[in-house]
Order: sequence, then structure tokens, then C-alpha cells
Amino acid sequence: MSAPLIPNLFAVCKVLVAAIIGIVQSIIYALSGPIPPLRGLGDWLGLDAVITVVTYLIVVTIVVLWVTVLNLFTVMWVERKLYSRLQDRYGIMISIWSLPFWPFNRVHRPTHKGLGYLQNLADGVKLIQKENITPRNADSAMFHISPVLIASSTLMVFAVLPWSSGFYVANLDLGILFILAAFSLAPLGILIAGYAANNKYTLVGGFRAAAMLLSYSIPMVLAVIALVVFTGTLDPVKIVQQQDRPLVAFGTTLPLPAWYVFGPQFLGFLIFSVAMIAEMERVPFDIPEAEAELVEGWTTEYSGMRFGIVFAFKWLRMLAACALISILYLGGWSGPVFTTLSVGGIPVPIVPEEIWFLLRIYFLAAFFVVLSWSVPRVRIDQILNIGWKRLIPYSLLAILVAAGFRVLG
Amino acid sequence: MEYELLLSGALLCIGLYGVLARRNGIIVLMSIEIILNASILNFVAFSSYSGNPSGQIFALLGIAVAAAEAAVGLAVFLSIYQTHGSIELDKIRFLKW
Amino acid sequence: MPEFWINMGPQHPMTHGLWNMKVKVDGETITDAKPEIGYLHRGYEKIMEVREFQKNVVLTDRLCYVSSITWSHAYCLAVEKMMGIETPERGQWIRVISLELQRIASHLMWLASYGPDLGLLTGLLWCLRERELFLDLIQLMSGARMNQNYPRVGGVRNDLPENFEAMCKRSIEHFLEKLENEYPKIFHESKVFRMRTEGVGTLSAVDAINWGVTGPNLRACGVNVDLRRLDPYETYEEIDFEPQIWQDGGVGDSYARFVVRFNELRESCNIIRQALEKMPKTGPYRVKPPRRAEGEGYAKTEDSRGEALFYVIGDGDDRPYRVKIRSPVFCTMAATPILLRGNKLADVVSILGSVDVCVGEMDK
Amino acid sequence: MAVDWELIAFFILSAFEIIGSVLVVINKRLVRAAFWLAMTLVTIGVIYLLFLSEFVFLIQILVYAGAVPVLMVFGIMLTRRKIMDEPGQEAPE
Repeated sequence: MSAPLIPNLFAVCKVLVAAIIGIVQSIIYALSGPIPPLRGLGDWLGLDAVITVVTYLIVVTIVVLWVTVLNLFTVMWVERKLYSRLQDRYGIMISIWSLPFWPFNRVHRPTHKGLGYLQNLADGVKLIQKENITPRNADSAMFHISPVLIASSTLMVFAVLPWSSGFYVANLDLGILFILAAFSLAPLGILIAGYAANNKYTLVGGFRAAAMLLSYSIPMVLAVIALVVFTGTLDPVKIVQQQDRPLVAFGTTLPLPAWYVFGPQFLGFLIFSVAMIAEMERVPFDIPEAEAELVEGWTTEYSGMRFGIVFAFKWLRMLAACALISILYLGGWSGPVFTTLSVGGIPVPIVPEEIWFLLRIYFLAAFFVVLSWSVPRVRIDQILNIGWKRLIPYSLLAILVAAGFRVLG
Repeated sequence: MEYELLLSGALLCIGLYGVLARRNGIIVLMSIEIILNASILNFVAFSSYSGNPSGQIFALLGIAVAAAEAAVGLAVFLSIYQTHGSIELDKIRFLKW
Repeated sequence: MPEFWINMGPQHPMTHGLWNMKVKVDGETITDAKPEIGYLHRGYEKIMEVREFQKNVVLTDRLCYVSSITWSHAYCLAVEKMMGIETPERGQWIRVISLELQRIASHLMWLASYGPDLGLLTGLLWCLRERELFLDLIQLMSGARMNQNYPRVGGVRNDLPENFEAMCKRSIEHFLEKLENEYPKIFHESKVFRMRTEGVGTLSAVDAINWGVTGPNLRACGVNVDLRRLDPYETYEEIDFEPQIWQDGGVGDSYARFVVRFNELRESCNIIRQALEKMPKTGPYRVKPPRRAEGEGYAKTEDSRGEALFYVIGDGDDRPYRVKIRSPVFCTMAATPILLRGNKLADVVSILGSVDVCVGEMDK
Repeated sequence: MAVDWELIAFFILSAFEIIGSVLVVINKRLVRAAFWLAMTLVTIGVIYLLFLSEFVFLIQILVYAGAVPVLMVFGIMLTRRKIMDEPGQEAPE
């Protein structure tokens, strides 16, 4: 029933890499007449292990580019435009058409009527140009290592996060657990960043961030456990396959897909979403960098592109969180239209799975953006109260409900 | 197989050194974590070589116990710090008669 | 973790201006607080002694850039009392309108800065959008958006423009509709906002009076003190309005201060409407004051932030012999340690945002 | 000649581990000790991966990179005498 745009990213890339290496090999063999040692190089290139390693590198590059260049910029642009509309203003409007070298632009009054999609790129370029300041009494090594730790742990999520049934780097049996483990790496980096900058604001911010992330990853994992009682697997692709069928309840077929959000998992869905808002540090729970009382929380002392990295990683976490919610509870990439056309014997889907998945992700992202720009932030003790006294008991209840439904059938 | 045992033995010795030689309570807790991990490594290695997955279950239990031990030990040291103002283990004498 | 001091300021997003709030925290709980002011001290009381009576109005405008007209009006009132002259009736009505417009603009600026304090940036943009309406009205009236220099000794600078009444009514209607329908959704009908403000920074009525807290902050403690009612100046006694008090219980928290100020926005609109109805359509708006004067003048007005007091002594010269300014925020600052103690670190912004600090008048 | 890649990986990882754990126990700066502890425990997790027990590896990362070092750093920072001094250095004799 389903049809991804790319049947299997790894297989496709492997065929392409093998073809390119074959061409290179033939060139090397042609050159090895005058230079005999090149023959061994050509043989080595033809090894299956070499091709596999090169393919992995290329697949990782493709997915990282897809995530950071395309989706990161898009989600940042969506957020900036959406909250600007919420605040009765236009938001970013300077685009490539506003540059002064176009003939329809006067030098002193360029038009500012673009979409502003590349504004974030321009911001990134600006941040790269800025100086990287290290505070004098900072623990320099730790101060420099923690943005790397945070950013890399967030990128690790995308190593196993599938974007459709074919578009992924690796498909692990324990993929969901891997994603949760990668999510839980960030608190250590944040705490070390807060400590290493030798500043009271960053210290308190790091404390808050670590306490909050630590206490919210418990209900997150518990909600996933409640789901696993139902699915019996931690493989994201299989979880989505289980949801790709019509919902049968009360002995009748309802006009709804069998997403896990419809049914006994609804409580788990709510808990997981709230925990995810905390994990991505958005406004109701963005107490770690409460800019009103702690200047910028644990990121106060970072400057230049290091600040850009720790700033952009929030959106990457948001992307990963939205993708995770839609895989676990909202049917992943299953959609109603999978009609395929046959172009020269190769089936090409009209609306591929990636489109449905991205639609869900951006819908969830827009929801979180609107939510976070219309409420104030919650105080830290209230956040911890919500986490420990509400979410954890409710997630235990969700596990009990799931187990009960499982036993009763 | 011998290499794993050697490695876990080395980790155990290092952890034991930390427990015995350092005075700061937090470092002692960290050394205890290292010792526990040496034993968990043995569990996993034995289960892998004997083909019996029950060793992995023991490893999971060991990890849970180690995490709980870290939390409890930390709570103890925090309360000691609040009453004594220090967690230097050789200065804390209220357990002696 | 040992107790330590955190400097909130002088360069800090929480301090809307240049001052320093030193906070001693034990973990997250505040055990002590110390406001450190004086970064913006300009010596107003001394500067005013070397300038003529009329020229001092320019200075008093700059006491608080958010609420200029109320301050220069208080000064003019004190000088008029010293000189023994009376503003014509139309001039008094125009002053009432300008005061209330300025009060609305000031309260909107406070609300706009209270939003981001709590992490609600949408509130900033919405309030500044509506503040623009009132700045336009003030500009129509006085010709400037900021530092208007509008009240003069003996009246106001110029008459109201022709279409002012219609525009004023239209803006107020538009604003009241937003106030009823839009603002509550992000402010006091939002549960998170209530969580952040209720029960935070409580101040009992006794403490408030003892420490000299006045204005909306005192009314939030349940004390019915509004100088427009108790000691009416200009034509406030002919207007039917209700001073806004926090009714539920005697202890004022951040939420009470928010509600009092929020309701004052509505009440000020009511006052402007009545004033537009009741004021004489034509007539003089200004009398010429004498150049030199001798005696003492004392004026106490209800500023946007509390009781503003001017005490002017003239010794027969064309400039004051001595001027004394009592600024409400300066006195409120003394009570901030009481407000802050025992609360959480994150509540500093919730409390100090709700008492509405203006550094210009605080440091004088 | 067949190279036993697994054995080589094991040796490299165990070298990392020994060095990391030695750094944990001899480090004077406690926060760095906690950081090295996290690294050591994650490398032990990678050794579990060599034994084909992925579940234990993931649980190890979840617990020993996410929770335990954070608790340790919390403990270090909460038991300091002064807030801004070099954190966690052991007091002189």
C-alpha cells in the first residue's frame, strides 16, 4: 500500500557508488599499463567493503544535508513567519530580490517584499564572521567541547530516524530506543557548558536545564514503554506499518486510520508530547534560558557560530521530536494517496510517503510554535512539580492501561 | 575471553584504587561506578561466549542497581555536606564510636 | 550549593533601565535582595533651580520618558499654586484628557514589558500596537510622540485640534474592543500566566503603607487611595469614575497589581469619554503666568506609578529657589526586599515587572 | 592473513577505557573526572556492542551517559564551599 520516493536509500546509493567506482576503476586499469602499481589500487577500490564504507559515508552526508540544510532552514523560517503573523507583523521579508543589484531596485530603497527564506542563512554567515570569545576564567576545554557534544548527540538522532520506509541511514531493531538514548545525551553537555563558562547565569541555567531534561526524560521513556506493550517492537518502520490500516473498534470498521493516538494510547500521546516540549526547551518549559532573569541561560557566554550551533540544535531537536511523535502515535508516513505511475517499468508514486511525513512534521511544528508564542514560561519548581507529580504517575497509569488492554485483547 | 577478564580486572583495580586513595566522596562514588561496570562487563562477556542470554538480564539489573546506588550515594553525601560542611571522607567521623 | 549574590543589572534584560537588583539566592530561593540605584541620577532638583519656571517644563518631561505629561503637569500645578493663578476651565479639561491618554500609554508600555518578562513576547507586540493609537492621539494633541512639553504653567500649550474628539472616540472604541476580547486570552485567562503571578510577591497593606508604596501598587493591596478621588485636582471631581482596587483579600500579589493596572486602562478610557462629553467646546485654554513669583507651592498628583509630589519655593526671582520631587518608584524600591524575600529566582521578573519601575523618575 | 578486526577494535576500546578510568581516579578537577567517567562508561557500552548485545549498549548509554554523570556533576556542584572558586578541587591538607 505504501510507496516511498526512494525505495531504499542505501541500496540506491550503493548501486550509484558501484557504478562510479567502476568507471574510476576502468580509468585506473587503463593507466596501469604505463604505471603498473596502480593495478593494486584498482583492485582495492573494487572490494565490497570499500564500496560499503563509501556508500555509508555518502548516505550519512545526504541525510545530514537533508536535515540541516533543507529541513532546519524550513522549520526556522516557518517559526519566524508564523510567530510574526501571530504578533501582527510580517516577519522576515528581505530576500534575494531585495539586493541592490537588480534593475528594479533603487539603491536607497530596495524592495522588501520577498519571503525571507534565506534570512537564516544570512544570520548563519553573520555568526560565522563574529569572534569566538572565551571567558578568561572559563574551563576552556570543557567550554569548547560541550557545543560539539550537544550538536553531535542531536545529529545522532537522525542516524536512525527514518523519513519514509526507504529513506534512512540505518534501520535498527531498537531504533526508538537509540533515539531516546541520543536525546538523553544532551543534559551532560548542557550542565558542563553551564559550569565551564564560569558565570553565575550559565551555572543556574545549566542546573535548571539538566534538572528539567533529566526529570522529563523519565515520563518520555515510560510513555514509550506503554507503547511498546502494544507494538511489541522498537523498530520505527514496523511501528508505522502496524498503524497503516483502518481502525477496527467495537467490532466495526471506523473511517479512521489505526493510529495509536486513537485508543488506549491517547494518554501516552499527551504525556509524550508534553515531555517532548520540555526536551526541545520551547517556551512553556524554556526555563533553562529564561532570557528575562538569566540573560540567556547556559548559552550566555557563547558567541559567534558556537552560539549558532547551540541555538540551531533546538530546532533540530524540534524536528526530531515532531518526527518521533508522528512515527509513534500519528501513523508516521502512512497516507491516503499512494497511487503510483509506471514510468518505463519503474513505479513512481504521485504523492510519496516523504510528503505525508513532512506534512505531519510541519503541522506539529506549527502547533508547537503557536503554543510556545502564546503562553508565558513556567517557573522551574512548577516545571519539576508537573514532571514528577503529574507526568510520571500518569505515564505509569498509561502503562497499566496498555497492559490491561493487551491482556483483555 | 582472557582479554575481557583482564580488562575487567584492570578496571576493578583502578576503581579500587580510587575508592581507597581519594578522599572526596563524589570521586569515591565514581570509582564504585567503575567497579560495578567491570562486573557488568563480565556478565555480558560470559553471556556472549556461552550463548546464554540470561547474562544480559543480569547486566541490565546491574545497571539499574548502579544507577540507584549513584542516586542514593549522592543523597547521602548531600546530607552529610549539609550537616558537616564537607565531604572529605577522612574528616567525617560521626560513624565512629 | 552555598548562598551567593546574583547581580541583575545594570545590563540585564530584566531591568528596564539602568539599575541593579542584587539578589542573594540559596539554590533558587531568594534570601535577601538589595536594589542599587543612582546610575541615572542627573540632579534634577538642582538643575531646576537655575532655569526659569516655564523652561523647567522641558526638564520635567524627561523625568519619565514613558509618562511625560503627568510629570510636567504635576510641576505646573505646583508652580500655579505658588503663583496663585488658576487654569481656565477648558484648559483643565484638556489637561485631564492628556493625563489620561498618557496614563493609558504608560500602562500599555508597562504591560508590553511585563509580557517578555514572563516569556510572552506576543504581549509586547500586541501592547505596542495599541499604544501606537494613543501615541498618535498625543501627537495630534501636542505635536510630539515623546517628551511632549505640553502642559504649561497656566494651562496647556495649544488647543485641541479640530477632529480630535472624533478620532479619540474611535481609537478608544477600537482599544476597548481589543481589551475585552484579545488581551485576556494571553494574559489573565491563560492558566500559565496565573501560575506565574498568583501568590507571588505578596505585600500586606500595612507593609505597603509603612514603606511608602503608593498608586496602583497600594491599591493592589486593597487600600482605596486614589488622589484623583481623595484630593481631586483639575476637574476630576466632576467625573464619575471608580478607583480600581483589588477586592479579594487584603494581600496584594503580582496578579493583583496586574489586575489593578489592567482595569485602570478601562477606567481611563471611561474618564476620557466623559471628559470629551462634559468639556466646554470653546474658551480660553491658558492664562499668562507672572514672570516672577514668591511663596510656596505644593502639588500632589496621581501619576501612572503612584503619588507624584512637587514642592516648589520661589523667592521672588524668575526661577525656583528650591524644588523637591517625590517620585513614587523611588519609595517603592525600598519595599522590594520585602517583596522578593522568600520567592524563587524566576519570580524576580514577575514581581519587579508588576511594580512598574521607571528608572528616569526613580533616579531623578 | 585474516585480520581479526573485532580484536583490534576491542584493544583500542580497552585502551581508551583504561586511560579514561585512570583519568577519573587521578583527576584533581572533579567536573573533568565526571566527563571522563561518562566517556569511559560509553566505551564500555561500545564493547557490549562488540558482543552483539545492542540492548544493553543502548541502556548503558541511556543510563550512563544521560543520568549518572549528570547526577555526579550535580553532586559536585552542590558540595562546593564557594560558588565561584575552582569547582570541586580537593581542599589542601
